[in-house]
Amino acid sequence: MTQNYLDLRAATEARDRSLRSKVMTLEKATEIVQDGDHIAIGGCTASRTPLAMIWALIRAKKNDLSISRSIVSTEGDLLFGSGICDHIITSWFSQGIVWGISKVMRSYTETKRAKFEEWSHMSLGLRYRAGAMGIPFMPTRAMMGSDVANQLENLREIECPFTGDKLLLVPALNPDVALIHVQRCDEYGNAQIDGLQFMDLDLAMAANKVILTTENIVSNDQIRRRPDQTKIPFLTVDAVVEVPYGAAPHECYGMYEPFFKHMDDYADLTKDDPDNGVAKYLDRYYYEPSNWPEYLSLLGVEQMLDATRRGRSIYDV
Amino acid sequence: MTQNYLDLRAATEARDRSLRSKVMTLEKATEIVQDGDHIAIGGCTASRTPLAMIWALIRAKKNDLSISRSIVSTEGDLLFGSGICDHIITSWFSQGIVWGISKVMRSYTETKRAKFEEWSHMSLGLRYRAGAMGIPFMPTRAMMGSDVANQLENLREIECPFTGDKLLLVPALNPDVALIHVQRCDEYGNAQIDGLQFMDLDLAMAANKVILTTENIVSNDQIRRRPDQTKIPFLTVDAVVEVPYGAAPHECYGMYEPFFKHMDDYADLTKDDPDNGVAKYLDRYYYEPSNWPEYLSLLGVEQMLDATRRGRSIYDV
Amino acid sequence: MMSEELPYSASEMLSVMSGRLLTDGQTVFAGVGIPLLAATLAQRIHGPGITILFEGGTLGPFVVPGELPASTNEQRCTRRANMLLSITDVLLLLQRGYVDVGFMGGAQIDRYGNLNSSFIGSPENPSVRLPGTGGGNDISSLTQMIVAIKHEKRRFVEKVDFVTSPGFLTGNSTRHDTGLISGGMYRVVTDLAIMGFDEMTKSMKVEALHPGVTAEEVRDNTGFDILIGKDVSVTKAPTDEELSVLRHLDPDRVYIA
Amino acid sequence: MMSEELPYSASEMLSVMSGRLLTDGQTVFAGVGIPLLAATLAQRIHGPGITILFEGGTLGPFVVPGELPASTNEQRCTRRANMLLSITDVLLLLQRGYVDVGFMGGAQIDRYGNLNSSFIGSPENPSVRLPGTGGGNDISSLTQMIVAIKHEKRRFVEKVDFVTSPGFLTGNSTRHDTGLISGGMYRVVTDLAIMGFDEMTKSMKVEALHPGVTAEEVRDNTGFDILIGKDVSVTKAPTDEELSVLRHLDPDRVYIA
Repeated sequence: MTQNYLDLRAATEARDRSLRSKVMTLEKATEIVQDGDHIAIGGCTASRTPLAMIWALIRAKKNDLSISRSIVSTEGDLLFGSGICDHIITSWFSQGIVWGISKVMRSYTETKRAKFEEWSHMSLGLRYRAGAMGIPFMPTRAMMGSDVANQLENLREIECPFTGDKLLLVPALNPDVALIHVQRCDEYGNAQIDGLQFMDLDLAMAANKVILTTENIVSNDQIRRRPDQTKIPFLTVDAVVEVPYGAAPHECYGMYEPFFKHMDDYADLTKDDPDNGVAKYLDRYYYEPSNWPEYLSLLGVEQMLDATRRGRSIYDV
Repeated sequence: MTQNYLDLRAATEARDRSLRSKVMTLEKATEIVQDGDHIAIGGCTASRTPLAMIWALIRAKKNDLSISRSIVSTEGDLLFGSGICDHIITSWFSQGIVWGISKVMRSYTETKRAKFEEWSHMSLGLRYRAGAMGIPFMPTRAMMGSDVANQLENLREIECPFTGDKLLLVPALNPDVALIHVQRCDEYGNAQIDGLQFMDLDLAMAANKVILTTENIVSNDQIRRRPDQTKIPFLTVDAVVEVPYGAAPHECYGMYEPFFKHMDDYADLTKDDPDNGVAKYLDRYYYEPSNWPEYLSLLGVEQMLDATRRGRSIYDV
Repeated sequence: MMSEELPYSASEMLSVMSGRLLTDGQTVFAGVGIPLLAATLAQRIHGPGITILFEGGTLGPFVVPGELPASTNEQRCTRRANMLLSITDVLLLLQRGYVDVGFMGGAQIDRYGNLNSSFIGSPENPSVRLPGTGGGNDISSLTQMIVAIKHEKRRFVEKVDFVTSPGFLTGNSTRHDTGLISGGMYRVVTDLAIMGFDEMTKSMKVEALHPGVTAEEVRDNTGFDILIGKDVSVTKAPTDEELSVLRHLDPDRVYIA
Repeated sequence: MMSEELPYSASEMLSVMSGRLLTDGQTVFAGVGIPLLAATLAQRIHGPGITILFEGGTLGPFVVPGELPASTNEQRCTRRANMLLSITDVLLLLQRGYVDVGFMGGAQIDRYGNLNSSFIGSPENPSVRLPGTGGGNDISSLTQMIVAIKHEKRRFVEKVDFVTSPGFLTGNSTRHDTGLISGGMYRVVTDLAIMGFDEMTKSMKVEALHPGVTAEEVRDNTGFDILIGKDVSVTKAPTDEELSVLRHLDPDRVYIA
């Protein structure tokens, strides 16, 4: 996974990084992802998960993807359950604390049909950051001595040449593609992200390609009025897809909170027979709808309104 | 300069990092700086230079300071000329391209009365960043092979244990005190910075102590309404001083541009006899005024209004 | 175990007892659930200057009673916060030394305070694959720790199946020798007692018993030979004020049930 | 040297000729002065998709005619920019490989394209202490370079007094061997000619002469034995359009005088 520096640069150089419109459909954007790619997913747990893009990738029946994300929630179940991915790199993997341990994750990993490769939260963040900075590793003082580190192959320990301190070096991670959902961006891919940023800025810079989904496409003029609010520069972006409620039933900061009832129902559905539960869920919500608005209709307008009311309340202070 | 990790932590632990008011006068804030300290200065060239704080430190007749800053402008002349500092670490040192080479810098360094220690711009930034991250060095692919690197003692080269690439390691820099000027912050030190950030965020995190000067103190309520706009957290801050026009005659983004006429006059004054020129300037603007408003009066209301009009124009787009 | 008639739940006991360990002015890295409740309780009762950090990237929030967040990574965590940072940057505050106490739970803990939240059984063929470390490994690698956990034999084991979050590893100086030169376990708080660690051997040691609990009871519910300090004290039962603040924070008893 | 009667200044010549070397869609790291003028000129004439970066932290600004910034670190640089970053982060774009061309000036350049902006004379006892590298060292370490500089013997020296910004060091593979595995000098543009570098030895070589300039003139104004390519071409004189765009950008002739 530690990419050769000159290969990384060559890949970047080969991209068209000029100021050009990158607006396309979800379906078209799936063509950017190749079978076998390593995909990094933006957001964290049930927040700003690029679910519309994941939905499209599952429908496009991609193969053999590996995935990394700071913390993985229900999208991990669906990636395993759909068969498009059998290897997830993350620090924590379950729907969320209130719903207990993911039965789907357990089922797939305990039967060894899929791999959950565990890194500490910060060390995964540092891997993206090293990738974003164009250096092959980042030193850290964490994770030493633990079985988390013992289980990983791609680590090195050194004695600091300045201080003599023992340090762990974690390797850079430059994903093939990063999927990031934002509140707004322009047609070129200049993105603003409100609220929690998670690891998304490093992700965008580290990745070889970036697909942005956005609640709303705004004018480049609006972006240029407050350039200090741009969090992801257009240079790094290869696709822009406008998808309202593109993180539903997860949360998008300031716009909607999680669709809690739907999340409860999902937990119930996958509790007793996780394999069949996730298959049923995929059929109903991923394969049967003919487009994203149909998917949203299945979530239901009532839940949309409720999640939106709660989402907007964060600014009522 | 590479601080022992446990000493660094002990110094941080010893500070009162609770949510408490840190508002004080410029004069009181000078007591935070000890003779012999290494001081990092925020902003860059003639932008957001914490000139009011530097003014107060020069008036307080500090001794034996060393200074680092991304790029040093007229404040470097004044630090040398006042005798409070004889060692400046930076990547570029002169008033600004349009005014040519600083005659004061030349005079002091060429006669070896003071040292200008030259690092590349990015490597100095990476030193602060390593300091901010609590790691003893940062690897980089720049500066190798140059005389800039050859002149520096505190560097190491390694072969990357992952890729075999040759890498340069630059040592962490944890300044004793950072001086940072911001557009607004609350009494606890939660700061918002508009426009160009320069290296200030890393500076605040790397330093052992932080003195903020601010155009305006705002309520903590206002800060908490948009926590994603806070750039420096109160935890890191030891003093908050409200000083309108605290960067004059330099610029403060969105509020005032440089006082160009004053900057031209300064260049003229120091052109032919830099030592006497800077001494005269210090007498007139630094030692004679009894307080900051008197200093501003000497700059003149007309120039203040002109600089302010130009400063505000950045948002007229 | 707690007798039935006590006027508070085990979770309330954990929250109160661990909250009391925090000092005013401290910066506390907290998980959701009991750690968050305990830190917020401490803020309201005796430590108004305590700052809470969440690994999702929140610095110094005000938690709204009745709107407790379900994870550290959602907007509810950010209400009236002083600052939002990236995940990596908020975790780096630990490495830079800005955090006084880390505060978490765990599935298993052993004699040397190592925590397991990854595997029950062998990592190769686990009987349960747990959700994993999250920020736990980073927090316990880089700062002083308080662990809140129910006191059960299956949780207090001789050796954890997997060291997710390092305590003192195999005791004595082994933590330091492995490169973890700062931080370490400070206290383990359960519904029965408060434990510390022997200064030399780093073996777990009872420091205080909760009202009505005997050393025997603690031994019976611990899967290893736990040290009992000579001057074991007895904690003060949760006060009405503490309980009422807790119940105000969590009116639906999501976490304190 | 330019003869007196030419309808453009040496600085205008440098700006036009170096601007022509940029290709549409490129990302260009530019200093203020001639580099900025050249890149902006290229945007207006043939490369609307060129993105300019300033080391102060600006990505993709629109420079306002008549309001040229005096440094890369002030608000004038940010007008209608797409994004503002920290200094360190904008420079890291070079290391990550997002920048196609770096564009700068310099006080001295030598046979292998090394630039000096630190010391005239020995670094121990310089006759002039220059302002230093700024971002120059980083840019030239990490990307392909265009240098715009006046063609004078005192500037084109056998060996620079101090390697501030590395070119090909001592030629052949020495740049690569020292660890600088990407980037390198691409072109040197002067008021007399356009130079490249020999593929093997990395010694400076004239690629094209400006209208009316002879190889002899270039040799006379160069302090080392400069290579003259066999197929040296002649550049096209600045067009009226190019000159009028330039003069519109810099109506006060701050940089083009």
